[in-house]
Amino acid sequence: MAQTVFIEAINQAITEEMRRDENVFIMGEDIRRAVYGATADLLGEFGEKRVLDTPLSENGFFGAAIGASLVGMRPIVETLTSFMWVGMDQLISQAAKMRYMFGGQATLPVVYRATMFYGAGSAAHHSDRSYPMFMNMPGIKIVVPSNPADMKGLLKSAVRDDDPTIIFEDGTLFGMRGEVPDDAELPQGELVVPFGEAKIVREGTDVTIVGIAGAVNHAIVVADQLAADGISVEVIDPRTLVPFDKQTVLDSVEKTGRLVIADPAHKVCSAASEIASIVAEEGFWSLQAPIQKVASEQVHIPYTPSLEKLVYPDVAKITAAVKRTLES
Amino acid sequence: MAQTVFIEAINQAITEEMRRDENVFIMGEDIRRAVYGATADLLGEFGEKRVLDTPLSENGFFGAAIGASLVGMRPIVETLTSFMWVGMDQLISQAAKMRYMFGGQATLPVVYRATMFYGAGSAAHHSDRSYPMFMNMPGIKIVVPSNPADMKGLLKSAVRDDDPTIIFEDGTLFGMRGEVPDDAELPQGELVVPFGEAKIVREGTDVTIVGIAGAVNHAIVVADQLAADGISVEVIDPRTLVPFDKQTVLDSVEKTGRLVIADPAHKVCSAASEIASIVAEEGFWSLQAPIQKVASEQVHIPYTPSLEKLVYPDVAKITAAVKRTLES
Amino acid sequence: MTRTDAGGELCVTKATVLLLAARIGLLQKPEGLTVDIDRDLLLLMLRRMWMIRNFELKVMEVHAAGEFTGAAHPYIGEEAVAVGACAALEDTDYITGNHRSHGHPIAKGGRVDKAMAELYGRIDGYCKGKGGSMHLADYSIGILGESGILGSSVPVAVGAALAAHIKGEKFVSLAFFGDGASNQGALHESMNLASVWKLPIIFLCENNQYAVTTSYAETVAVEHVSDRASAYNMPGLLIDGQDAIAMYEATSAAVARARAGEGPTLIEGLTYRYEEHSLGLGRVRRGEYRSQEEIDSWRKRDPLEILEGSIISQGVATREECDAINAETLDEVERATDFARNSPFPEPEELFEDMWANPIPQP
Amino acid sequence: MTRTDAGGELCVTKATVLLLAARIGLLQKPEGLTVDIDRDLLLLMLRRMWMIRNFELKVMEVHAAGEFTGAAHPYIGEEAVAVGACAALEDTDYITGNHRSHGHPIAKGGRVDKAMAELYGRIDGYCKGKGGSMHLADYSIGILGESGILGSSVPVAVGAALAAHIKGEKFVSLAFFGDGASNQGALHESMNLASVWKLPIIFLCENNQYAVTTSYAETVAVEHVSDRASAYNMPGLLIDGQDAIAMYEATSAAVARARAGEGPTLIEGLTYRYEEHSLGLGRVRRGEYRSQEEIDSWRKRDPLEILEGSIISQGVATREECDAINAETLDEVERATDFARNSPFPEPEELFEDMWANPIPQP
Ligand SMILES: Cc1ncc(C[n+]2csc(CCOP(=O)(O)OP(=O)(O)O)c2C)c(N)n1
Ligand SMILES: Cc1ncc(C[n+]2csc(CCOP(=O)(O)OP(=O)(O)O)c2C)c(N)n1
Ligand SMILES: [Mg+2]
Ligand SMILES: [Mg+2]
Repeated sequence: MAQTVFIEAINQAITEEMRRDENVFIMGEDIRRAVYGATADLLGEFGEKRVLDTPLSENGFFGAAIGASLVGMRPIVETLTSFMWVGMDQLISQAAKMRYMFGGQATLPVVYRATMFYGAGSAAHHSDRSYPMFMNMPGIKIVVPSNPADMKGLLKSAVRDDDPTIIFEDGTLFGMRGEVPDDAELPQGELVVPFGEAKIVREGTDVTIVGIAGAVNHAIVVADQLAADGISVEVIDPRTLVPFDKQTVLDSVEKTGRLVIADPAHKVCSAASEIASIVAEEGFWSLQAPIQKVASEQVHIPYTPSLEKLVYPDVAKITAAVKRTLES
Repeated sequence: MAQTVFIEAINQAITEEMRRDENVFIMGEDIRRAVYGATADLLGEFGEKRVLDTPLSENGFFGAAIGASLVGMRPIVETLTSFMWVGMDQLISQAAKMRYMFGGQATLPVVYRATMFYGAGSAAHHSDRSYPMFMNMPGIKIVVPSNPADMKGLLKSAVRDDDPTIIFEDGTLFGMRGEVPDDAELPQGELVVPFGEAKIVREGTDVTIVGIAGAVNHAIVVADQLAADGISVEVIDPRTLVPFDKQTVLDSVEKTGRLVIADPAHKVCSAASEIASIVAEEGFWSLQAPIQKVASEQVHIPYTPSLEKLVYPDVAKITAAVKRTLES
Repeated sequence: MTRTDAGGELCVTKATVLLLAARIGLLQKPEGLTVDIDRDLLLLMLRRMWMIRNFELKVMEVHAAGEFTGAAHPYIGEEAVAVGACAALEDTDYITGNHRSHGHPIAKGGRVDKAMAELYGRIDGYCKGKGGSMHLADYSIGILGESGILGSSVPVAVGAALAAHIKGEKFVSLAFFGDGASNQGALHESMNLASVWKLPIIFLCENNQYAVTTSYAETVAVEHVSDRASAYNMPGLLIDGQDAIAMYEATSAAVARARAGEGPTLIEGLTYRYEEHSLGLGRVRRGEYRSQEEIDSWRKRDPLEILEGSIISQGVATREECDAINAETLDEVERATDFARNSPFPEPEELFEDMWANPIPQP
Repeated sequence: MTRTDAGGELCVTKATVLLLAARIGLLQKPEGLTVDIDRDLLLLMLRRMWMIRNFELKVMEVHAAGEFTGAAHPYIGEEAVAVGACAALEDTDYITGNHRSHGHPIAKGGRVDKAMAELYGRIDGYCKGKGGSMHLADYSIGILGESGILGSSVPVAVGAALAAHIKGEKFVSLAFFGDGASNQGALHESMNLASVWKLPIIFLCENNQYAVTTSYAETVAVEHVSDRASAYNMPGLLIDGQDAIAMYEATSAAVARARAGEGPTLIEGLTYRYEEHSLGLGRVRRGEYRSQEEIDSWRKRDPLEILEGSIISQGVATREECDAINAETLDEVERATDFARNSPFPEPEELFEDMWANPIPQP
């Protein structure tokens, strides 16, 4: 088991997949010189044709990745969530819709690595956490890793999956260290984390917290802190939102009777809203208290730290929500 | 009270607002010749400068409307929901975010009239019902009229409101007739429907149905049909989703104990999900049965009528959902 | 005002096309102007043009009769553009298209039975009835699919060309789009990408001079869409879109350039839509946006007459042989219509099929 | 390879600019080449350029000291572009900008104290600390705001010009964007819209030759961004962006054209970024994407030296007067920094303010 930094885990996954399959290539802005860090050393190993710096034309190159995927390539596109608005049409009208529209003729193994930089003064234009919008539109698999090992294993799955995938990389985790097993240690010989399998990160019996992306780590802190008070918290990391492993959540709520969802997205029509609505329908009889949604306030991300820190779910807010469910 | 067709109600609202305020103008594709019908006769009355045909450049002219609104104009933009992907960046990065980002300096009284054509073989590229995505992003008011009178009154409010608004015009209602009061009949002298006030369309005591846009009319049919069976259904039309009048819904559920939400959007992260999550949190103790979400299946809109008709909420599905809440 | 005020005279002839091509260095030998097209190819082009014409006429007939609903955008009058262009391609080359979507796949060799069944929303249609008129596709012969969102399929075509570039393969890609769509940002980004990467792609603008009711003179800021090529450092060719041979020659030159690794070309086929924008858009009254004279003057340069004229006058085939081709396609379209009518609608279980290549549970 | 390989020589001089302008009919009288700029304006330009330079130097200093975090993109080396351009505008004209965002508002007459307080995230900042470095705006003097999304503010500027057009008013609008952003589809759509509607707008490309680490030669398919003007039927001017007077003259001509109802102009100011792309992007090692020789050769044509040179040599002001202006701006920047430091952070209640003009309940 090696201690690996989140961003290195990304780099490992890309490198290994590019070695494994010559149809895998990567494109994005300033990736040769690895401005955002994840693409370090790729140019040297794989050359200019498979490590493509693009003009600032997200709609154009998002679409080019789609076209390449249709004819046998497996592109990885690096971008930020906030630049996806510019390329939205290709993501929705083409990537998400093509296969169904063409009666299954189109196969699009394209991966978008969309980094969410938030929480460090990036302001409204650079802090989007937009996965709930993409959940509303069928056709794209949505991945939200919360630690280096999942980041690596899920990215590898994404490259091998035959459907379009967006990996929402939580920028607050880029420096996170975590254990990433060496391939040799693994029975299957490599780290590939399947889609649609939630992970129970902490087992508990009093309340369930479902965390999304970076919020999983806050939930773990809450669980550890509350354990000292004798409160037993179960923490679930869905890891992928499309597909979403609802059974693990429903089973947990059946056991605990209480649900808190911690989601860094804006709270209206968030992943938290969706999960709450599933449990309110399918797990209703298990619930012993109101569901608590702890998501970002419905405002834009302010630049100033004095306001920005008020926006997101954090340990204090999640703890308060857990207590609310226990008190009611 | 005049019987008015939905699309005429749109035309009336635009005409009246353009007469009232010379800063109001309209732009869109082929609007002079009123290809979609709503802009008939505007060119003759208001001239070329206030009835602008645009090139097929949605991102460009969505943004131009924003810029014009910043300097004193009140633009109305005609488009279809499905063309908004192409202009997404202007809607999100500029319309939704500018005011907050600039500390309140920017005022953007811009209205996007986005028609949702669905249900009549328009297929995946022309059938989007995308309001839930815009609900996730703060900064845009979201309007979903379900009948001619509300269409007219809400559009007039939108033009007068100082914030960006998207009116999701339900294309399945374009031919709907309904009573639209003449201005002379109204105490305030004109039909202006305020934002954020849900309407209780049918009063009832056994179960609450919240309907969105065209689904309101299905809900009314369900209520009327079930009344014959002695089931008393309350139907609520929120009319605007941002702002959302949650109190009316919570009060109703307090009375009925049962909630069904009928929403033509895709069901994951839908308006229905959001409303369900609100009630699961704030109205939990009123609930006597699982919440039922009746929204569109999580597939793209198939062209063929044999499949398309299976996708959306309809009278049968809503009725079944009502029965489920009563049986549990 | 439209660009054809000068009495229906087009500003291009085949000679000018080739001159243009020579001027911008696309053709090496300006003296070798006449491209040899063999008889089979000429007759294949004629067959495909008749196939499109007869298919569209049938579509108008059955649509009017209510046999299916939904929008459909007739390609009548523009047949030479797609057929001439696609005649320069192989089955292993790729195309993408737009809402005016029947001509491109037929021109590329697609099957009219599966196309018609798709319009009828039947299970034997190209997309099992899920796509409909605006989304025909045949992945077995490089038809990557038509797009109802304008400009949106152009970056996709760039991507197919990018794959050829990365893998060092020889296939090319061709994107059809209209004069209206040329104002989409996607076009700008695509042409720039293709040029900086020297991709093997042909941008093929079908300038039928209107976007619904709007003349391109009112919305395209330059005189010709092809003038924009210079902004991307690629050749731009303005071609007589009523002349299939001219379209074929220009596209062949662009394909040769693409296969040689020299990069993209923008071709504008100047043409005309005979019918209204879309079946069912009754509101769009003809007289309001174009004159009868204009329509008539364009109809005088019918692409089928022009091609048959060349074929017959050059002795490639006789009038009777040409008529036989027309008749055969008429027949095939009839059979296709019967095929469509007899194909069943998809069963409800089909609804959830084809969403995913690696399926996931329905939420 | 970059465009300045030829020993730091620029391919434009003021004379070529004016020649160009004359050729495309932007200036009526080519013989009247020398535009008279009065002393006050020249000194105002100098003052604003020093203000930007000193502001940015201070920003680098306090950012390095950790007084605030968040990205900031220094405008050092490019001062003549924004200042020359904005000198041709009135307070009632509008500008929009981008992520490299301090130069434009200062050039338009914005206040450095409110700008600095914004960078510090304080309540007295231009946006009450909500916007930060990339989102300065001053609606009282036509600064509609900088945009962190590239190309995204250009359609907005088109809209301001559209308002002038509709209302028949005389104000104009100017959009700043980089060479990198010129590849965004938004630019294409904006330039086409402005041209077909003949809007009073100036598209001002600050070509500092790089987008982060990528040379524009690798991503812009034409030789000069301004060459693209022909694709939109508007004049395109390539201007020496180190020469404030050239920028002023070219922009003045474009503004005159705009106010006269003749439509838009594309101006490319060829310039250079002295510093790294952004404060805090330590990873971007200089040597990897541009050479020290290149940087040095550009630094030799410093925009402040060039303007001071003209001012002094033409007897408009003395070296001492110029130095005094520098010193005054240094002082003002110091006071602005103190103002920023002493301004409080926004209180928590501020979080929900400024979302809506007509407020609604928080969900
Ligand atoms: C992005 C987008 N905007 C608008 C439309 C609506 N629309 C469909 S066809 C059409 C006109 C297209 O004109 P052109 O590109 O010239 O193609 P033509 O119909 O003339 O073949 C319009 C505006 C659309 N489908 N997509
Ligand atoms: C749509 C979008 N894509 C990418 C970025 C990331 N980014 C910020 S600045 C920059 C380079 C911009 O280059 P240019 O337009 O030349 O401006 P310069 O920084 O040189 O002034 C990039 C790629 C962005 N902010 N927005
Ligand atoms: Mg057209
Ligand atoms: Mg630059």
